[in-house]
Amino acid sequence: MTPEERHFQDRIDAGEKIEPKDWMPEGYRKTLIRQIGQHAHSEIVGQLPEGNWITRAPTLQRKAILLAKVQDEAGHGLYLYCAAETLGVSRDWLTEQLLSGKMKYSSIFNYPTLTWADIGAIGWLVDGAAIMNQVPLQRTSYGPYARAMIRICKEESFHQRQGYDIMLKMARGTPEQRRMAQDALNRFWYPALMMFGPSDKESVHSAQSMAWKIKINTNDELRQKFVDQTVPQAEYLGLTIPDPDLKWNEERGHYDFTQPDWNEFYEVLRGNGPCNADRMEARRRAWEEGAWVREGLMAHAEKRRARRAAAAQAAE
Amino acid sequence: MTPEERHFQDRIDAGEKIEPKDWMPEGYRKTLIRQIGQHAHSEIVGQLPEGNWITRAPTLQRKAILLAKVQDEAGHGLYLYCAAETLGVSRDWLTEQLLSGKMKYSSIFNYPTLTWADIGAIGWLVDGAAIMNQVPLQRTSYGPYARAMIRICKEESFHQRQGYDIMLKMARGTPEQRRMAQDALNRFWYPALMMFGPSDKESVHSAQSMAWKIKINTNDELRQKFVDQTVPQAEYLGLTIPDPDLKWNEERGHYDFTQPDWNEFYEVLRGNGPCNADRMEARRRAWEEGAWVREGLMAHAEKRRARRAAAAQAAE
Amino acid sequence: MTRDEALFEFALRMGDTALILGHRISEWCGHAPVIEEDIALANIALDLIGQTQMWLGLAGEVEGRGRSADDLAYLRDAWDFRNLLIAERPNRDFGHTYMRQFLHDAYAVEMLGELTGSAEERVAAIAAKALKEAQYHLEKSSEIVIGLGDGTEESHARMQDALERLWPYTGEMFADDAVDETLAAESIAPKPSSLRPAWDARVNAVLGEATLTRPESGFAHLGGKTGRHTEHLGHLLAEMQWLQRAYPGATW
Amino acid sequence: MTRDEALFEFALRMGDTALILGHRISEWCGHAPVIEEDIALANIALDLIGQTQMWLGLAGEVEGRGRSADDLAYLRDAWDFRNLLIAERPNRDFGHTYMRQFLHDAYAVEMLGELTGSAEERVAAIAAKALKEAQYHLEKSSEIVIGLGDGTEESHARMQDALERLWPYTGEMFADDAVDETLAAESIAPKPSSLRPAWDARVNAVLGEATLTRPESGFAHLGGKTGRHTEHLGHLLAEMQWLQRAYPGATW
Repeated sequence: MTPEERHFQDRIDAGEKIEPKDWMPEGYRKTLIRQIGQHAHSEIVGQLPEGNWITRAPTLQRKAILLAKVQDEAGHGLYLYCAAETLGVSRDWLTEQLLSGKMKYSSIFNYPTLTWADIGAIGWLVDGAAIMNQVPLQRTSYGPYARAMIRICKEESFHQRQGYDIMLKMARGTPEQRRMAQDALNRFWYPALMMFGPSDKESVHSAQSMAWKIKINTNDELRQKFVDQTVPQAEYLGLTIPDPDLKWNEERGHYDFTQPDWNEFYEVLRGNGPCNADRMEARRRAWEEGAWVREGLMAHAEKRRARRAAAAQAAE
Repeated sequence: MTPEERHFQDRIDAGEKIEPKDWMPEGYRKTLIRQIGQHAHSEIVGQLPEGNWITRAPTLQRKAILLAKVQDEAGHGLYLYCAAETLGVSRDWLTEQLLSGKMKYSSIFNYPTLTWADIGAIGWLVDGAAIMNQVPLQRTSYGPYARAMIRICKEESFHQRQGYDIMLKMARGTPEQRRMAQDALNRFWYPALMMFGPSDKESVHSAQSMAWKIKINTNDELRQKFVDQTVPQAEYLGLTIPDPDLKWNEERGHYDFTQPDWNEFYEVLRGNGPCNADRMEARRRAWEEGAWVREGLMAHAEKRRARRAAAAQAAE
Repeated sequence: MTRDEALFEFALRMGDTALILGHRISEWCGHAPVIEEDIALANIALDLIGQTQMWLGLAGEVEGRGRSADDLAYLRDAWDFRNLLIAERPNRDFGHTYMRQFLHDAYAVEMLGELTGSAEERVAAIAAKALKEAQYHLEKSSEIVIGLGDGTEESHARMQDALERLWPYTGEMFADDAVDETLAAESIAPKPSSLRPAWDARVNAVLGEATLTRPESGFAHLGGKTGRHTEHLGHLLAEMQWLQRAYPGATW
Repeated sequence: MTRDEALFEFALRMGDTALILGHRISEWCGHAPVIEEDIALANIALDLIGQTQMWLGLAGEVEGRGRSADDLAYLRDAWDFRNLLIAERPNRDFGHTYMRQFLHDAYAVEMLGELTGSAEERVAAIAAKALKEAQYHLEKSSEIVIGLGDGTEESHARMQDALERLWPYTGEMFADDAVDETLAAESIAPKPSSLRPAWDARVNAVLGEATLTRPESGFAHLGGKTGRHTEHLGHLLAEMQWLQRAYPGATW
């Protein structure tokens, strides 16, 4: 470790925040760009599965709530791209990384939303898992990232409650609604568990990231916490978690549960999830078909700037 | 009249058919191209209002019948383009005339199909009016046109019966279905009357066309015939024709009825019907987005021809 | 026509226009050219859905047959919808969407502005809340129309095309009928025709800055306000009402 | 699983695939690149709707709960549909539509060919009728795939793209499950996996002539046959079932 690196690590160990203008190791910067970028992309791609039901939301109120939620997600994407930009990369560059497939987004968004209950399940399980991941990141060492997470976490917990509320309505509703709710839980349970990433034993970058306080808890810790929190919620809903081996372990003080199928996880990462191609195509099309808009607005801004400059000069 | 023209008119008067290789006056040829082209375009554009309900047809049987009908219309378009081609114009040229707005199609297709009953009303009233126009044209002086009309008329009367059958089901159905049926009649009645064209007093080309037997009856004759035929059908359905002044005239042996609003007719011709812009856009898009297909298939045919020629040469 | 019959129709016209336009805008969700626009469009849609709830709530109340705003939104067929035709026109491209929005917003601001002085308190209250939103929407949509109209050659051409395509759907906003006459006589709502001069002035100013040419045709498609729609509305409703139709009686 | 349970599922798989694919094809109506193709596509759709009536009719009969083919088509939600996922993929462009058709037809011809020898007479009878249609469809779709694959540079690129996009949806056609095992044991239907060699041979031959490159990936999206669909199916059904859902109990 160089003296600079030593000093850097000491600051982190002392709980200081690293700010954009501070010196930082190249690895720290790169890891953060990857992590924040991936998180930002997830918010953006994450609009799509829920957006799929905005035009079919069953009541005006539900439609409004869902619109507001998806709007929040776009907002989160924006905060996070801004946080990433403080590390010296542009939003356009990050977008290109996404669209070329070089940067990933959370694999959960490669699963389809097939019934209205999926909107509930996403709020309850997916936002629930996201919060579990994100709450500790409010204490992450990189200042802009930590501050973005604080704003995001506040909104996410609101989303989770709304999702749970949908599930509750469905679980207490007609037999068909109940069936939708159970079906949604069946399909989203394991993908939600995957959101914490593979077991720490498999995870290469974990140790360094934890030392840098970019990562605060291990994947397995968070996954366990999520299961422990979610099981009683499912019981309250009267829904069955699709894991016959799930049971309370008195000794550990935790639920024992079945690991997700990690082969499926790696398949989805490789692009073979149910919706990878559709999601990427939707984002690519939005980007390409929006090119003339971005160019038009930029050209106009440039004209205005030039006109103002000319007017200022004439006034002198 | 030149001797050639005299001879030509004599042949027509004698009931002979004019064939593609026969001499004909330029005006005859031009009028026929306009009339047949317009008729062909009407069949093609006419796919759109009915096509609008294929994906929402209420039963499998109705969907199949509607598909078959729209398919027949495309077929009629094809016969008619072929008939027009015998007059020395190409189908591509005719298509360009349509897409540039230089040639028209029947203004009835600029009205929207808003409920399933409209599919019935189109079969009953629009095909009904079309048949009224077309039956006499089976005796038109131009051979290829007369023969195309014979094939077309056979299918159209089938379509009309199917349309009437839909109306009957609706008129005998639930109150909502009955409302749909009456609403469809209200909206399609006057546009159907317009299909015969303005009163002969206004029609410039009529006299010459009748002498050439391109036109057999006057517009007013056919319109009257249509009204006389349709009123009892509406009565049988228990529907009310939206014309308070409609009544049987014992003396004339015909129904008296209110003329359609010819201002509306001319507005629609000028492009201001409810759907003109949408219809033309749909056809233009089909044509433009199909360009690569037509080019691809042509290129392949050319390659095949070249390969066969090369093979034949090698074999010699 | 009684006062309440007219008020019911009017509330449907306002509510349905907000609902259908809001639905169209919501179709953009996740597909906008930049994130800021995803946010802005969601925001407009959200406001419009909120306005829908108020107007259709009022309609149900005035009708007095126990229909809620949701019943009116989800359980009527196309012919009972009273939205302006411009609201149901398809989104096409981003510029077209914002041109439609601008032409509508310029009208909504005038209409809602007048309604804040309505003799019917419930109308005045809804208008007061909606007006602020409409003003913000108009600011935003004017900005985009100007930015793209006076942008590149391509963006200019697309905006001019959008303007020409949508123009015949603007006249309906100012066409008076018996509903309007009744409500004007009761000082509940202005005659739509009275809003035209202010709309013209605003539209001319923005189109001027956008370097766009105002179409000359005065032709207007009518029918939305009396239930004669375009073919597009049926498809939109099939999607929008799907769940309520497929699972009647369920609560969500 | 009883014989009849399996037969019910199988008839749904056949019928739903025909229904959904037929619906997709029918979306082209009036929008094809040349009139001959408007006619050809309507013809394919028509055949597929006819096959739907037979298969869903059989399903209703086997189920024995009084559901007609129309009930099954119009009153089930997405999760009860059993069509192959490839059938619900969107049309995109004309080439994509025909590539989807070709990949399906090459399978349908093999499947129906085997079914003509089914121990269940009703299955054999439906297959005999449908096979002739499928053979004609395959001839037609092969021709288009070859023509566009071996056409211009652009048409070639579009067809290769379509092939790659659709390829992961072909594996499902050959995935056996308990339904297939049960019916194979009863000589009612072949195991889907047994159809693969003939399909491979046909597809390779046509792709070869079309100068297209067969994708190497063996990855297969599954789920259609057990009711786990793509997001596209729900939108398709919202449109298809609209009238039946909005006016329950009416006859048309």
